[in-house]
Amino acid sequence: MDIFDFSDGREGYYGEYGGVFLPEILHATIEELLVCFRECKADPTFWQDYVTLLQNYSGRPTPVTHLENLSRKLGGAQIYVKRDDLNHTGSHKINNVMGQGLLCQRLGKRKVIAETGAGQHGFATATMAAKFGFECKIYMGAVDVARQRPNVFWMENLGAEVIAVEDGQKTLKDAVNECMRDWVTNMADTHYILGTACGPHPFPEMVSWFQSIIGLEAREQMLKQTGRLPDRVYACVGGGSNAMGIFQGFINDENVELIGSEGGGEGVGSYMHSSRLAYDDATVGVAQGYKTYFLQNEEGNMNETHSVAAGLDYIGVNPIFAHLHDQGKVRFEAATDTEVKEALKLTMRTEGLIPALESTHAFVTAIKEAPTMRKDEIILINQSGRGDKDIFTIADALDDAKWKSFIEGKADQYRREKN
Amino acid sequence: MDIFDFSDGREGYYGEYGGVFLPEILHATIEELLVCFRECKADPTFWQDYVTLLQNYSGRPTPVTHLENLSRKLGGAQIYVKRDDLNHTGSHKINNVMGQGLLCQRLGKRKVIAETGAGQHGFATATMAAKFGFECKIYMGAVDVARQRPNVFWMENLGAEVIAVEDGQKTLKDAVNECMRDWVTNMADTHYILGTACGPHPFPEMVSWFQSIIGLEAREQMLKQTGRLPDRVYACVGGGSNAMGIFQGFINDENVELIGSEGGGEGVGSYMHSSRLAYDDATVGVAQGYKTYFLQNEEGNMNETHSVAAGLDYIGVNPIFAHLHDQGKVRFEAATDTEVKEALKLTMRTEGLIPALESTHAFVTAIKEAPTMRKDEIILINQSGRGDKDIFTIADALDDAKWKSFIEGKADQYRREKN
Amino acid sequence: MGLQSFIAERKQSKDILVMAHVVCGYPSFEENMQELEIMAEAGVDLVELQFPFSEPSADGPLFVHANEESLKAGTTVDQCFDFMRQVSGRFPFKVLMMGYYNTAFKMGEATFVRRVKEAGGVGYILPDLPIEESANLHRLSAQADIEPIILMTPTSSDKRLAQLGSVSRGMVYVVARKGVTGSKTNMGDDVLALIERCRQHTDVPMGVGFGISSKSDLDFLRGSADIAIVGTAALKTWQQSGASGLRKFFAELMA
Amino acid sequence: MGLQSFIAERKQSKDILVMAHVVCGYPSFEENMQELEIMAEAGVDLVELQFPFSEPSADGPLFVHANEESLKAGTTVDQCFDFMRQVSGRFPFKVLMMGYYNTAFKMGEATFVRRVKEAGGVGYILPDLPIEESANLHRLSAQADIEPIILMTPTSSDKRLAQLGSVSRGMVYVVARKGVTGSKTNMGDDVLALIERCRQHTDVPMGVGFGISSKSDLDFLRGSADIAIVGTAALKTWQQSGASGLRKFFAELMA
Ligand SMILES: Cc1ncc(COP(=O)(O)O)c(C=O)c1O
Ligand SMILES: Cc1ncc(COP(=O)(O)O)c(C=O)c1O
Repeated sequence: MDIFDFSDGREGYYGEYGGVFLPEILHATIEELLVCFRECKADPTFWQDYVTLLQNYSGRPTPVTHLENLSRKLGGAQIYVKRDDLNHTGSHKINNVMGQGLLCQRLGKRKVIAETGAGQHGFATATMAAKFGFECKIYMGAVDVARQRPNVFWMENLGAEVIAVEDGQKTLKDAVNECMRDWVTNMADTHYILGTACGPHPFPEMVSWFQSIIGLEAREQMLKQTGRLPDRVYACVGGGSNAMGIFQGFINDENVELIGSEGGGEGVGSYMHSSRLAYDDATVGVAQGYKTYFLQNEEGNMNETHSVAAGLDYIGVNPIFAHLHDQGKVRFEAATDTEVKEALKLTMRTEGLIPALESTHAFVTAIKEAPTMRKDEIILINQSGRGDKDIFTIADALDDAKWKSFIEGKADQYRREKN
Repeated sequence: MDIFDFSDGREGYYGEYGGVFLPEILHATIEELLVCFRECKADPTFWQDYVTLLQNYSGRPTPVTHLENLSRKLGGAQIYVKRDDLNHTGSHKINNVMGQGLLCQRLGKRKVIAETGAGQHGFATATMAAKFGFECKIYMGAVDVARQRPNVFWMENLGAEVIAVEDGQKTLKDAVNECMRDWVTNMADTHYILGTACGPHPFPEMVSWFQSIIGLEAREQMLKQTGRLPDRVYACVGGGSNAMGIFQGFINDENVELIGSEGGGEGVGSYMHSSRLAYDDATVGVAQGYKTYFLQNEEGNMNETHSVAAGLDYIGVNPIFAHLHDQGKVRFEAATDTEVKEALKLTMRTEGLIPALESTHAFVTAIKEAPTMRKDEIILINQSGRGDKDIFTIADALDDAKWKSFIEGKADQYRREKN
Repeated sequence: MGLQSFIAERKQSKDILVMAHVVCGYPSFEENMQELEIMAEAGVDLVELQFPFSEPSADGPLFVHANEESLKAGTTVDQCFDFMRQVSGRFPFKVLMMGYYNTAFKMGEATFVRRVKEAGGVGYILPDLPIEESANLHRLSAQADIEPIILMTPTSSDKRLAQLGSVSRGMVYVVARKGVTGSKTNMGDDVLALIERCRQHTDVPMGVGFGISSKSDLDFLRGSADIAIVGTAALKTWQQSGASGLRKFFAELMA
Repeated sequence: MGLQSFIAERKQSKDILVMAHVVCGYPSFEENMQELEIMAEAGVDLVELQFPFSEPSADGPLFVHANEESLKAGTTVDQCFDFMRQVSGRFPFKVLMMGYYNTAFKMGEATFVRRVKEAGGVGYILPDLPIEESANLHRLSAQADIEPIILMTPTSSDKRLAQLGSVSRGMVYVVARKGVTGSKTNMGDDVLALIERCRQHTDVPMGVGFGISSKSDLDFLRGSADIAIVGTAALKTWQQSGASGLRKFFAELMA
């Protein structure tokens, strides 16, 4: 099955999801992007350049690590982890960003804009822009700017301008809107580096294509390290890019089950979550340029969402997943904030790994299911990012008293120095 | 030349430096370690296991990145960077630690202790201990515990006990002493994971051996990527492990100049620095188990040292370097705190790299020298670690106002939540 | 009477018509009604009633804020249609629904068309709905005799303008410049050239919008455009100087 | 008179000797002198004068603190030798230099030996100087007729003890347990066995130290060791209860 082999007149559609829902003024821009992307995809040297760039700059291929301790402790399936946390800038976001950087060069544009929620994508984009010599603006909800200062600090030091978006809920979705507003004004010299497999066609396909490097590597590595394919593959799902990335390695393998893990927040029925597919609260709608399942009310206005992982805290989901969910090709589960904290502690102590809070959602579901599987079965988890950049969030989540008094001491020091 | 091919009766000596100066009670322990290390070094499967472990767990080989922008900007030599910042836990420290973990398993010991200054080595050791299932105690000067809380937070969450050392200057050298005190008590079941190429024999040789993986990889990569060897190789020198690591790849290449960059702190003559070899302030002495150049007074008591990079802020230096310095095989320079801040900003903006403050010292010296070299000459810098874990130090060093008010806001939030 | 014939009729006595805009429920439906009274008095010919949406990505800051505040105050789609019905019954100008596609999509396209029609609307503007996605809605609209307003833009190629022109009905909305609603457009040769290009691809009347705020803008467009579309400038005036200000604004604009 | 004959002589009238310890300059040289007076009165036979060092990695917390405070107060090597000269001139006990090797290394081994000798010292204990590194120093010491005190430990193999024994002179220092100075050692069969093992490899007198703090410890060692070495316990007593306390401590210890 090639999910990107669109039927006539349905380009950009996955079942009933996807499409392009943009203001007319962007029509030419998105056409130009589509044409350029088609060229890139058809040109094997582009992919080769992309792989080489990631090898030399970001350390790809990232390894696959066997979690012997955790597997033993859980007493079921053998657990393997794909280590995209080892990428430069600390997450899989760099893959997509570097790919779009190359494409932006081909487009002949010198400015890039991007939305960011947790800051990971903004951090990656600012890094790419420094490397490619692009001017860079990052839109980020004001609430996120306030709580994700470390990433903002790095983005600014990498030379990006970070713009705090004061509209709406002042979080990721509002940053996306603001990006669109910039884009409809400056499309002539500006490329919009969308950070996940959402938005108007060709973004879902394009981001998935760049991220497919994860799955390509992982499939080969699993065959080499274990002699066979995994029985189940787990990934967290925010917009869906890291999950699409790893799943593409196995999507045509009948016996590999693919499981997406969404932000369960405070749990089913709480309405404080960001599960579009695992829970029943989302419905089909059209926003931010594409059609998919959104967490919205009956009139089509978006609901507030929540997850301890800022990178999962988003209203919509990758239209490809909406389709694969309908088809039963991917199973979706949710991990609650509480489960995530426990799984993070367990993973740190038993394996010395610190997955990002986002990635920990995949661990939660895998950890729940591993004990129900046979010891000769194999699980692969995608560790999309590292958690050490999330220290403020994790320390808060774990309610660490020593951390808090350290911060209070630092604040006192800064206040003293001012006087 | 094999620097580890000791002449009779001079085992552990590099010229007049090195040796074993330990309490008699550790004699058997250090003998046992030496025997075990000799076995490991002679056993090719040990090295193979070591390489495989680092591949699968830490993402080795780390790549070599060509800094085209910086090279163009400086207008001289082509600059390449060995990316040990991409290692799991964010620095080259993991190489040594994983190697000693394997060795500790062979020794049949289940407890490890380590000193740490900046926290990088402690973080790596705590990670290794979680992975190997060892009990782990990290000794850290109380001053460092207070200022390096993020690393302490992770060490604790990885299951290590972090002990704040209240003696002396309450920094790295005092943590080393405290480790020795633990070791003379618990050597029966405890291995001391020394973090750099210092201390009593066989530590300098052993740590250098594990770190030689950097240079082995780098040599091959440079040949592959540039078709020839670099003209100069730069590395920062704290204890000297990352520098020994990369230099070993080129030490027998006549035309490759090796340059170590020390912590120049507030500059020559300030006595607020940690340059043992580049400046004239250090003299030969014996402390912490070995003989080398120390920053000490005439009576042999150690001076206070300083560097913006906690990982370079140490009284002694690798005895091998003391010897290579005498022989003129390695040139030593110093980078001041001010130069380091400027080089860090430049590197972030032109290349999207955030070297650790330690590693930035190597960049400073390279950036000074590159413009004096021809465009067809080649420079290789070892980026021993990433700087994003140092956000508190870097934000302080760059005096970032927004960061400070973020911290103040966080502190206010914590205080409110308490009430 | 359909939109196009209404425009033709009005154009017999005026050389340029004016289309105005309110965001339903902002600052409140009462104030909306006062604004509309002033617009009617001034002789405004057409009005867009914007249904607030949570993700107004094609709007500028003032309208974004208006959308947000209106939703916060609890404005519903039902209330917007009710209001549309009252407005279309009461004033001589024609009313268009303006909003984002999700509002139509969620209730179903057929329901949407029926409700616009029932509320007395003569058409709708859905800026995030491209023509590729409009076939069904256009068909339903044709059946119900209401008009989907197509947007033509400065970035549209001739080929694209031809496509847009071929499905345009009622009127087209010429976007005078890149960007979102709200900032000033420099009325100059490019605007005239754009209108000229658009003219070659459609016969329906042509409204020009984005950044029109003064009599001189109107004078500039007179003779080339059929309708001047005034949005943000009116809302800004209302916020700054209320009813008397808005009365003066339209008096001067349409003098 | 050399160390070994001094010990032999004293042992004629006592079945166990006592070696005490002060850290030069801590709390001050004046207080050091008061302590030493009390020790002399009590009949202490040998005293180690510790030269403070900035990296006292073989010492426990109390001595670490003492080293540190002494250096902070400005104690120099010159002062320590001066003090040693005064002490060795004034008291009947014999004086040993105790410290870390760097102190000797920095002034040069020949100078070190000469200065110890000149100050009336009969030997030195450098716990971080293994015998492998001692050849030159031992040679110089033999020439000057002072003794390098060798340490034997519970982790030393028989082979190692033989090596240590073969170069031991004056006395050996048997470390009663693993660890640093300061904590209590349980006086039991292992200590006796250790002394026994050490005896097989040397003929020189044997001091036993690390954690000795009471008369019962002394009683325990009587008959197997020649010298009981008392360090931390005395300093702790001085800190807690001054001169009268220390007087009582030694009185009870040596009763
Ligand atoms: C580490 C990490 N994982 C996962 C995600 C979720 O995004 P996606 O579903 O597109 O992979 C994010 C988003 O910021 C992230 O930072
Ligand atoms: C990133 C990094 N580089 C360099 C050093 C200095 O150590 P060494 O000289 O042993 O490489 C440290 C020490 O903590 C470090 O963390």
